Amino acid sequence: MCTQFYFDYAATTPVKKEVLEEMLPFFNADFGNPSSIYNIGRRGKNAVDIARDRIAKTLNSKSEEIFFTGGGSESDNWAIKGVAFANRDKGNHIITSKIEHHAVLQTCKYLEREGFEVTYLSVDKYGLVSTDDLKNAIRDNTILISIMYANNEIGTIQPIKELAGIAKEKGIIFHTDAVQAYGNEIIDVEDLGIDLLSVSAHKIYGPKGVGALYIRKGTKIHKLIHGGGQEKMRRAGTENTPGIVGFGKAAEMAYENIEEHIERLTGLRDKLIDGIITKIEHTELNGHPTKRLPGNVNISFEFIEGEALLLSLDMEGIAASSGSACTSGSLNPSHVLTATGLTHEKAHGSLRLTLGDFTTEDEIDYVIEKLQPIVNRLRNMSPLYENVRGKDE
Amino acid sequence: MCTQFYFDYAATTPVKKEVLEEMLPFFNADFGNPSSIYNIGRRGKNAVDIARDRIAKTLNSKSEEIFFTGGGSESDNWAIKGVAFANRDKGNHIITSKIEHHAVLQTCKYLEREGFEVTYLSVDKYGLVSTDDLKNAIRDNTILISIMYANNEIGTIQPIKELAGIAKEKGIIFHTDAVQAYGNEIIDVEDLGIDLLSVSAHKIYGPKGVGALYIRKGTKIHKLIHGGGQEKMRRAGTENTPGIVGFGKAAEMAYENIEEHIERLTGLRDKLIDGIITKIEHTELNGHPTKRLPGNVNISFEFIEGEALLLSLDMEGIAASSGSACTSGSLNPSHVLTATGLTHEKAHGSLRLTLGDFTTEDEIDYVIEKLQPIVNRLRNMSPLYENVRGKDE
Amino acid sequence: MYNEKVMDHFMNPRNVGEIEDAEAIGEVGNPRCGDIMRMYLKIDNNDVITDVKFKTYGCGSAIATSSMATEMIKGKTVKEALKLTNMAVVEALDGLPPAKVHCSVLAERAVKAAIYNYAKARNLMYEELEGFDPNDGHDHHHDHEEE
Amino acid sequence: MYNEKVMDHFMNPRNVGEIEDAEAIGEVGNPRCGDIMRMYLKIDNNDVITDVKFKTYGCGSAIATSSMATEMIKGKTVKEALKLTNMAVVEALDGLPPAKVHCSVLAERAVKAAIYNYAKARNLMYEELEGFDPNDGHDHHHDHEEE
Ligand SMILES: Cc1ncc(COP(=O)(O)O)c(C=O)c1O
Ligand SMILES: Cc1ncc(COP(=O)(O)O)c(C=O)c1O
Repeated sequence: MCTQFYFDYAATTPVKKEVLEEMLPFFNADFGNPSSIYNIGRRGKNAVDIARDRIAKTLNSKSEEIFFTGGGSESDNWAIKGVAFANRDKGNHIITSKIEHHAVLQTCKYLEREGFEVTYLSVDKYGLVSTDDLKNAIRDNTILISIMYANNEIGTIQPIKELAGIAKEKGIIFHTDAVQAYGNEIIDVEDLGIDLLSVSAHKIYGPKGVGALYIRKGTKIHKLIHGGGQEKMRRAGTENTPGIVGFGKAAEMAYENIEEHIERLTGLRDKLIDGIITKIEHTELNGHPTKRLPGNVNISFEFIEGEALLLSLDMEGIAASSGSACTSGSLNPSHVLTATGLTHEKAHGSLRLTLGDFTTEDEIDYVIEKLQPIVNRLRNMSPLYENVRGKDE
Repeated sequence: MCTQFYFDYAATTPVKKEVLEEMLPFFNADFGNPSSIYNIGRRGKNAVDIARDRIAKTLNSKSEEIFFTGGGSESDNWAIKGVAFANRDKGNHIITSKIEHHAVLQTCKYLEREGFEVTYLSVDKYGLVSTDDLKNAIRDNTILISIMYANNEIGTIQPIKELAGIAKEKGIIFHTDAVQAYGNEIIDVEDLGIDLLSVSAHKIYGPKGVGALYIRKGTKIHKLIHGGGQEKMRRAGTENTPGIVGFGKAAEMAYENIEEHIERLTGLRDKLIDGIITKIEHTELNGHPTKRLPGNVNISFEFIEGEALLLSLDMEGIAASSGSACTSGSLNPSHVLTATGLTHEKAHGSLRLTLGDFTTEDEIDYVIEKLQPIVNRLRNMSPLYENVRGKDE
Repeated sequence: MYNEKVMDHFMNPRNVGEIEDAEAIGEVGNPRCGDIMRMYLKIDNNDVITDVKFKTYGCGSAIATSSMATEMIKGKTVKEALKLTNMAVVEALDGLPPAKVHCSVLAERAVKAAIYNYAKARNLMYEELEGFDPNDGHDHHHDHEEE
Repeated sequence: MYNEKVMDHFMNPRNVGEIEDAEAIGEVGNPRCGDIMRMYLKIDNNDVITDVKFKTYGCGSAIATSSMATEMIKGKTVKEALKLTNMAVVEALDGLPPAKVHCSVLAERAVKAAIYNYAKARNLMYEELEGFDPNDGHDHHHDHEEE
């Protein structure tokens, strides 16, 4: 069956019509290399400049502080390795959280193998980092703090301004992975006082394989990709003109009526959460009830396993995701869910439904309607459930 | 004026119609995240697998040895930094050549700052690396040899099989930057015996911002981009499905009738070289006359400067490139041209015209016709030329 | 991801349920790991498995392999059932994705665990059960990161 | 890259050529660096520049600034001509790309070099030429890589 009900906007989004339209000329009409001086190349360069301006505007940064990359993971790797290696003379200690995206966590693990020390801050049951914990973790040799803006699994939004303020006070470089927050939150790098911020186009109805890193002027950072003089000599590689143009357009569209977007999604989200929690017993919301991305629903269904749930939903044309080990290709369930104190069992039974610009009320109703029999069917097969039913009776 | 006569295929190429057509569905119909388990994501995954197979076939490698990246520069950075850092216990010496692309050279310079030692092999007047020089440069602590397959400026093709053979004999990892050779040469990684090879889609009528690194099974290499489990856990980041699909299609098309492609371009190339050299005096071919990329023409025009030449050509709708300092944004002219022994003056006056699949005989005639008056005009303004004319008379 | 046969066994699993008066019951797995399988066998006096039922908490391939395994041992003797390997189950399902093959071990172990309990209660010995420990975790497939 | 005015001065440079009986000739630049400019001035008894010609080997902005500079000093006194700055030339051209501004220094220096030679031959002194050395390389704009 074809996916007709897409509930995985946090994984990726379709490229919007308007975005693709702006991209198309740059594949074969205005395909010139933006670094060249002739006409067809200059058109590419102008388009890249416009995209940079558009993105700068959404973040309230200067255009010269926006650098295009090959995606959110590259941005995270660049920010963290770049700062770590460039500031080794000042110290070798990095602070991050336990619930970061793998692009941050695996980079930190790599740096540990390379002689850096990393503190992974715990989070509370809602997935929130505590400002006191951060203060206590800071040492004389701390060179970088990297805390994600909003979590991709449970949607929890961190108190970034407070966290960045603590870093600033101590003169420590502050990075935030805003891949999920971008396009779903109002972000002002000046107001927040952050030094580096990662974003990715394909989460906001732009193309895959394009991202950006905001680098505050004066931030000491090495390059990740050395070579030609592109991106003011800081990120080599022939510019992905269509991709960058698409990213710029998507960013502009995302922030054109961001308040409306947030309000609409929040309404749908809460309807979906309420619908599931009230209709299906032995369920629990993961993440924070209000400090939460407008499109994120994450619920644990006891006694069943997430991959089986996803497969069953797929048969009904519903695309979703889970923190179960079986979908991550690893042995353990989601590190995010377990960091919030969830048992492995409940983490295995988690379902993430993420909403976006094409989600309708009808789709919400459809999911709630379909979920109930699916959950029942799986629970009736589950040896864990029968014990509970026994007790319930 | 619009670019009507494109002679800069080595800088980048337009995306072919057939390539774009295969890409389009993956922007918004089959946009699902290839790492997800539901239907719409699986379609993306299948498409990525097919692209990988297609590229593997063109290189005679195994599919599992092909890893997609964000472009040629990322592939080069990954190969060189990845091998360097992963093999530090064995040694810290790297050998490359003086005429590599900046993606290789700047990476090597970075590694020098990080404590590695790098030997930059000289080339002869044709731009060829000597096998004896390579043999003599090898030390006990040499861990990597990186020599480009074909040069992007002068088109010289290296004796890669011999060079790789020397590396193999000594058990040293061999990388080649084949960004320019790919699609213009028959490349067989098994026959050549190389360990790593970089390619980029936008040089072969595929999209910008996509590349690949061939990694022979068993090669010890660190990751460049850490994070999620994509690309068999070796290159993180949500897969750029449309880009990868386009790359696969472009690669397949490039190798469908590679012999014909080479023959046709070689004919046009030699016609253009002869036309210029015989019609315009005080000109000289740069690079090797026969061990040369089929589409590469690089000629020095004495007494004039390359950027002025490019601007004048642009006014006639001709897009080309130059090794002049004024087009590189740096103080010095092309490091490649000076490495072949060219004076700075002749390097400043170089013009690169690169041919591709849409180049016609008529375009060749047009360029030759337009070049003569342009060169005359600039020479007549040049204080260097008048001395020569004096002598000539 | 899964082929049609696997999906069929996942969506329409055979022999789901319990057998109140089962001669043999075995349970393997661990909720921490995300899978538990309980197997019920009816065994007649000729050592023939006349009925099988299962309950599984687990992913799609755990459920599908449970279902297939029950079909494969129904009507077989206990000794024959003990010869069931996870690879045979995978083959009968026309294959599983490589990362999922480890889930099929659960079914093999559930059958063995049930017969183990049956044998223990009756003081029987099966050489196929030598070295089998129903409390061992099943072989997990470790994806460790190369660096 | 360049604006229309610059392109006009590049494609149709004013005052290209030589003046056989020029009172002042100056040459600056270096073929190694990719630019040389030679400036010829006809100067009358009232110190007025009555004619100017130039020859330039260099990039588009070198040629355009040469052309503009000759127009700007024609009809001026020598003292006025010495006040010509590269930024004034750039302004008169409605601007140059930032990376190209350094090329405009060549024109300013060529004018100064011509007048320097003129003054030397006639034993004249211009305070504007104090510290000027026609053999200094022009200020190159260094793009150094940050790491
Ligand atoms: C030889 C060579 N290597 C590497 C690159 C870099 O490739 P990309 O622009 O895709 O990063 C290029 C082209 O720019 C090249 O010609
Ligand atoms: C929070 C977060 N960070 C980083 C990434 C990586 O972005 P990309 O897939 O564009 O590399 C993602 C999404 O995959 C994400 O959700």
